[in-house]
Amino acid sequence: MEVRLRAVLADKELIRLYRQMVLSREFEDACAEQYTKGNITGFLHLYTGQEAVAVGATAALGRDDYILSAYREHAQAIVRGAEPRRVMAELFGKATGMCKGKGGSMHLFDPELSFMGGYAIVGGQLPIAVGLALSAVQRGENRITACFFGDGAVNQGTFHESLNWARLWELPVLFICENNFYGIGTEMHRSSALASIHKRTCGYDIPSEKVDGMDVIAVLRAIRHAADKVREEQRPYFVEAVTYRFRGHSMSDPAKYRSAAEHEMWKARDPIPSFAKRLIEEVIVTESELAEIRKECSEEVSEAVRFAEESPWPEDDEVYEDVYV
Amino acid sequence: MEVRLRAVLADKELIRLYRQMVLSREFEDACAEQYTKGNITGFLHLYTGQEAVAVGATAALGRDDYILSAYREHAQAIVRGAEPRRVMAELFGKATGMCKGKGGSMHLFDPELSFMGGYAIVGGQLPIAVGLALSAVQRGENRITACFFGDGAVNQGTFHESLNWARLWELPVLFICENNFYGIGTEMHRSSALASIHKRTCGYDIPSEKVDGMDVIAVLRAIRHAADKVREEQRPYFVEAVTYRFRGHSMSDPAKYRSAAEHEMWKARDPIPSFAKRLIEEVIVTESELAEIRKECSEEVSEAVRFAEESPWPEDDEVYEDVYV
Amino acid sequence: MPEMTYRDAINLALKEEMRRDSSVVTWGEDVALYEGSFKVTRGLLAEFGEERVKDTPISENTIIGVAIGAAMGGLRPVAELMTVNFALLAMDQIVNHMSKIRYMFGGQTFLPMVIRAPGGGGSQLAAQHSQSLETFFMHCPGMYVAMPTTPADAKGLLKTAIRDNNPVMFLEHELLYNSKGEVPEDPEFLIPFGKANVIRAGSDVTIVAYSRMTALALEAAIELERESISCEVVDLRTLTPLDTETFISSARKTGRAVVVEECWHSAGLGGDIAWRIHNACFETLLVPVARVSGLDVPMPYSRKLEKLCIPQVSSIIQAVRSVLSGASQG
Amino acid sequence: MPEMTYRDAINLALKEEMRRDSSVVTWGEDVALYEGSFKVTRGLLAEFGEERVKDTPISENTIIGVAIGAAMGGLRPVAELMTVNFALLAMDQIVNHMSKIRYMFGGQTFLPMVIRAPGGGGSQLAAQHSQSLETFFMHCPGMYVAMPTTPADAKGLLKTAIRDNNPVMFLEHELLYNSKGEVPEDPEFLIPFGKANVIRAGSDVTIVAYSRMTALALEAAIELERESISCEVVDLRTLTPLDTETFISSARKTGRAVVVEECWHSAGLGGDIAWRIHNACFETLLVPVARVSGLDVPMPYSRKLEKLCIPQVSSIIQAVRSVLSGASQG
Ligand SMILES: Cc1ncc(C[n+]2csc(CCOP(=O)(O)OP(=O)(O)O)c2C)c(N)n1
Ligand SMILES: Cc1ncc(C[n+]2csc(CCOP(=O)(O)OP(=O)(O)O)c2C)c(N)n1
Ligand SMILES: [Mg+2]
Ligand SMILES: [Mg+2]
Repeated sequence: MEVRLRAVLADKELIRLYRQMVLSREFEDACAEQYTKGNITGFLHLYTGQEAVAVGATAALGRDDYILSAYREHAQAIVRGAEPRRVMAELFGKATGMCKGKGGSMHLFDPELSFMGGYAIVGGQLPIAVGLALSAVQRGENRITACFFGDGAVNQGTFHESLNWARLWELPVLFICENNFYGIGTEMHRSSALASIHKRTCGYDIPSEKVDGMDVIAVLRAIRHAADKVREEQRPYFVEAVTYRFRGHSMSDPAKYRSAAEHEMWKARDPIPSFAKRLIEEVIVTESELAEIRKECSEEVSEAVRFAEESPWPEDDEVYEDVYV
Repeated sequence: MEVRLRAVLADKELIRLYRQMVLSREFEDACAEQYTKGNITGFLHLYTGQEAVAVGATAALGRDDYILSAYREHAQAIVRGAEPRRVMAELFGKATGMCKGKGGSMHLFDPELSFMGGYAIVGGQLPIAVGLALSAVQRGENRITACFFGDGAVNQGTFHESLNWARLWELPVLFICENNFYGIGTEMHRSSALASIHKRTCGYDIPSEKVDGMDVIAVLRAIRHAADKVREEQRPYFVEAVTYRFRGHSMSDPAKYRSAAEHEMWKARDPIPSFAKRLIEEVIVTESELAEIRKECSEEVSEAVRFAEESPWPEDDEVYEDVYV
Repeated sequence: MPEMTYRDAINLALKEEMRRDSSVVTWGEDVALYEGSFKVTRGLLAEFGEERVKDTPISENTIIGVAIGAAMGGLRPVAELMTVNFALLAMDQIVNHMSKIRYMFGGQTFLPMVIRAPGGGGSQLAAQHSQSLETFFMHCPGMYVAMPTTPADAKGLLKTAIRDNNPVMFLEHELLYNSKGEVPEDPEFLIPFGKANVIRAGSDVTIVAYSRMTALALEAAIELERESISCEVVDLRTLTPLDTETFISSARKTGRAVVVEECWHSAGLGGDIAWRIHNACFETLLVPVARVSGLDVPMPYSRKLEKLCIPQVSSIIQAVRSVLSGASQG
Repeated sequence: MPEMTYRDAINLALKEEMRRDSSVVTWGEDVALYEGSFKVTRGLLAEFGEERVKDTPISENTIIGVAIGAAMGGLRPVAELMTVNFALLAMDQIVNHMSKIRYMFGGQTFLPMVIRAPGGGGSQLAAQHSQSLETFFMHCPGMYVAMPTTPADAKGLLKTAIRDNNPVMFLEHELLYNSKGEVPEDPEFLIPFGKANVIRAGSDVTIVAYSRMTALALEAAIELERESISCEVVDLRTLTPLDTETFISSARKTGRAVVVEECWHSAGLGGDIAWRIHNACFETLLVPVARVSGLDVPMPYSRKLEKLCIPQVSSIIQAVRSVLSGASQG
C-alpha cells in the first residue's frame, strides 16, 4: 500500500520534489545537447532516470549534513542547492564554474552547501566520507555524512575498509548505494558474488535496507528513517536504492549490452511522470501547474547554458593557483 | 566428544604429526637463539604456539595443492617438506638458503613443494592465491590453493576483493585464517567491526567454519572436510583456526599488551603436550618414543644451524641476478 | 603493408598471440562483453570465449594480484587496467609484489604477464583521469615498461611483451588510439625491448621522447625543418630496459638535446635521461639539455588550462629554438 | 640545548603540537596502545586519550582517506603509515585524492594533514620492507615532502608540517631513530619548508643529499677532509618545495657536484636534481654531476648483498674522488 503523499510532506514540499526532478532531467538533457555541440568535453555521465534517488534522499537530509558522491553527480549538486548556471559553467570549463572550470563534470564541490564533492575514482569517496563523519563527531557537530556510490563500487577494497571502519569507530555515515544494475557495461551479477547488495553489510554488523529508487517518496522515507537512526545512534546505516539509468554509462556509451525490453520496462517506471500522476491523483497540483513548472525548469536550464556560453575562460595564470594554499 | 585418533589417521601418520609440531617448535626456538646471537637479522616472526594449524592443515592437503602464507611461515614451509637446514641458511642470508639468501625469514618459497611463498605485505598473498587457483583450473590440474593469513589481514581491501572474486569465478581456494587474536599489539575486536571472523564470509556466499587451532586433529579434520568441498565443488571455502602465539609478534615485541592470565590460559592449551597426552592415552606411542622424537628433532635443528653457519655468503654478483629472467 | 590504427594494431597483437599460445588469457573491467572501454579488446570474447577473455569486478589491486598468481601458475595473463590512473589502486600488487617476486624468491619463479593501461592527458578528463605515471614504473626495478608511439610499434612491442617471461607494464596513449600507420602483417613481427628508434635523422639537435610525445616531436621536427633546423628524433619505445646508447650517440653527434616527457617535471624521468646525456656527453654538449615536461600541477578540466599543462608541438619548437640559441632554461 | 634522539624529537613535536592545538589528532596501526611499531608515539595515548590518539585496522588506503575527510572537515590529522612500503596500498588516496582535492575543487577546500612514514633500507628487511619511495612523492604535485636528517630538523619540520595547511608527506628514516643531536626546547621552534641547509661548508665539491644520505655524506666529508678534500654538504630537508637556489649556488661555487639518493637510480629524483645543476651551472661545472644511488634491484635480505644496494660512506667517497679526478661515470 502506497502511503498518502500529504502524510509525508506538505504540498509545497511535494511540489518542490517534482520541480527538482524535472530540473535535474532538463539539466541533463541540456548537457547531452551541449556535449554534442562540443561545448562540454571530457567524460559526461548523466543521471537521467535516477532522479528520485538524489531528490528523495536530499530532501530527507539536514542542510548541514555532508553529501559526497561519485562522478554522476550533477543532479545531486543541483538538488542540494547549487545554481544550475554555475554547474553548467563548470561543465563548459569556464571561470564562473563552481570549481572555476578546474573540476568539470566529475568534480563538483561546494562547502557552503556541505556538498563535499564528486569523485571519479570508483570507491574513492567512501573513506573520505568516513573521515568527514569523524570530524563532525570530534568537533561536536550534529551532522551526519551521506555517501552515494554505485553498485560497481561495492567490490572495491575501500568499500570493505570503510564499512568496517565506520562501524568500528561508530561514526554517523549513511551509505547510499545507487544500484542501477550496471558498472559501465558489466551487469552486477557478473561482478558481485552476492548480488543482493544491501546484504553485504552483514560482515560489518551494519543495518541495511533496500528501497525502490524510482519512487521519490519511498526514497525520502527510507532515507529519513535511516538518517534518524544514524543521527540518534551515531552509527552507520546502509540503504540500497534500486534504480536505472535511462542513458548509457557516459555519452560515449550506446548501452548495447541492455535489452530493449529491459530498458522499456524501466522507462515505464520513470520517476517523474509516475510522481506527477500521484500528485494529480491526490489533488495536490493540476496538470497545468506541472506544465508551468516544466516550463520554468526548461527556462532556467536555457539560462544556465546562456550563462555558461557567455562566461569567460579562466585566465592562464589560474593554472598555477590552488595547487597549494 | 573427542574423536579417537586411530579413526582419523594411521599410527605412523599420527606420530608424524607430533614430530612435525616438535620440529617446528625446536626450529623456532633455535631461530630465537640465533637472532639473539646476531646470525639472523631483520624481522623474525615465530610460529610458536600455532603449530597445530600448519601441521594439521598441511596433513589434510594434497601434495600438489598450492600453499601460500604470510611472513610467519617457517613452520609451514618445513611441515610442507622444506629442509630445515635450507630454511635456516635462508634466515642466515647464506647462498645455500632456500631463496639464495635473498628472501630471508618472510619470503620462503619452493615451487617443487608447491609452497608458493611467504609474503610480508598483510593481505598481499590473497589475490595471488586466487590467481594460482585460476591457473590450476584453466590448466586442468586437480589442485586446490590453500591460503593462510592472520586475523589482522581481514580488514584489508584485498581480503574483500579476493573473497568476492574467488566466489564469483568459482575458484578452488581454501582460505585459512589463523586467528591468534592480535595483529601486532592490536586485539582483533579493536580492528574488526565483526569480531567473529568466519562470519564475515556471509557477504560473499562462501561457507565457513571455525575450528580449534590448538588441536591438531581438529584442524586436520576441518581442513580435510573443507579441502574436499573445495575440490569437489570447485568453489572457495573458509576456515578460521583459533590459535595463539606464545611469543611476541616478532623478536622485538615483548607483548606487554597481553595479560599474564590470558597467556597462561593459552599456554595450558599448548598443542604439543596435549597431543602427546592423547597419543599416549590411546596407546599409540610411549613416552620414551616421544622423547626420542624430541631428541631427533633437536638434533636435526642443531644440524640445520651448523649447516647455516658453515655455508658461504652469496657472491656479490648475485645481487644483479634474478631481477629479470 | 596495411594501414591500421594504433587501437587495431594492439587488438591484432592480442589476437595473434592468443591464437599462437593458448596460455595467453586476458581480463579487466569491461574487456569482454563490452569489448573494452576504449574498444581495444573488440572481438576477443567472440573468438576466444569466456575461459580466456574475462570481465572482472572493479577491484584493481586484485586484477593485478590474480594475474601474478596466474602467471606463477603457468598462464600468460594480459591484465587491462581501464586507465593507468587506476594503477594507483594496484601499486601494492605492482610494486610490492609483481616487481619483486622473482627476486625475493631467489629466481625460483617468473611472471610472464603484461599489464596494459591507457593513459596520458589531453581529453579534458580532469585531475583524476589524466595522469602520466610512467616515472613510477620506470623507477621500479623488476618490470619492463613499454610505451609505443606508432601502430607498428604498438603491435611489435605488445607481442614481445606477451612472449617475454618478465612482467611488462605496457602503457598505451589514449590520444594515439585513432592514429594510423602501416603495420606489418607477419605474425612473427616483433620489436625487441631496449632498442630505441631513431624515428627521424637530423644533425642540429636530438629530441628524446616516447609515446605521444614522440608524435609531437616529429611534428615539431617537420615544422622546424622549414627553418632549416634539422632535428633527430629518438623514440625510446621502452623506458625499461632503457637504450641509453642510442640517444647518447645521437646527442654526442648533435651536441644539443631536448628531452620531452608528458609526466610531471619534478623528479620526472626526463631528469634521469637528461643527466645521462650530460654525464656521457659532457665534453661535446654545446648547451644544457633542455626538458619539456608536464606542468607540476594536478590536471585542470578546462581545455584552456589543460593545454598549458601538457607539452605541445609549440613548446617543443620553443625548446629546440632555445637550445639552438644557446640559452639555458634556468 | 638538550640532546635527544630523532625518535624523541618527533615524539616531542607531536606532543607539543597536540598540546597547542586540540584539532591535531593522530591515528595509524598500533600507534595508540602499542605506542607505535618504532615507539615514536610513546606517551601520546596516555596524555591525549582515545579521542585523539587512535589505533586503526590494517587498511592503509582508508587510513589516508579518513585523514583526508577529517582534514576537510576541520581536524588536523597526522596519519602514521607503519612504514612507507605500505604507502603503496594507499597511493589511490595519496595521489588520486589527497594531492588533487584542493585543485580539482577550485581551491574551495584545503587539507591540513600530515602522513608520517618511516622508510629506507639497511636492516635486512628484504624487498617488501626496505623501499625508499621519495621519488614517487616528490614527483606528484599537490603535497609537500619533508625528509629530515637531524633530530632538530625532525622536530622543526614536523611542527611546520602540522601547522601547514597543505598535505605533507613526512618521511622518517628507520635507521635514524636512534641517532642523537641537540634539539631546541622552544615550542615555537619551526623549520620552514623549502630551505635547504648547508650542513657543512666546503669548497671543492658540493654533495646534495637528504635524510640518512646526508648523515653518510657528512661522514664522507669528514673522512675526505683528512685528504684535504673540502666538501660542502647540502641537506635538502624538503624535496617539495625544493630549494634549488641553495644547491645551485653551492655547485656554482665548487664547480663539482655529487647527488646522493637512497632510492633506485633509474628515474630517481637525483636525476632531476643533477639536471637542475647541469642546467643552471653549465658554464661553471668542471665535471659532470655524479650520482650515488640505490641499486636498481629489489632489496635482497642477506646483509652481504643488501650493503651493495644502498649508498655507503665509501661509495660517496669514491664518487667525490672521481669527480675530483675529472672522470665521468658513464
Ligand atoms: C578505480 C576506478 N576503476 C575504474 C574506473 C572506471 N569506471 C568509471 S565508472 C565505472 C563503473 C562504475 O559503476 P557504478 O559504481 O555502478 O556507478 P554508475 O556508473 O552505475 O553510476 C568504472 C569501471 C574508475 N573511474 N575508477
Ligand atoms: C600492508 C601492511 N600493513 C602493515 C604491516 C605491518 N604488520 C606486519 S604484521 C602486522 C599484523 C598482522 O597481524 P595478523 O594478520 O593477525 O598476523 P599475525 O602477525 O598475528 O600472524 C602488521 C600490521 C604489513 N606488513 N603490511
Ligand atoms: Mg551502476
Ligand atoms: Mg594475528
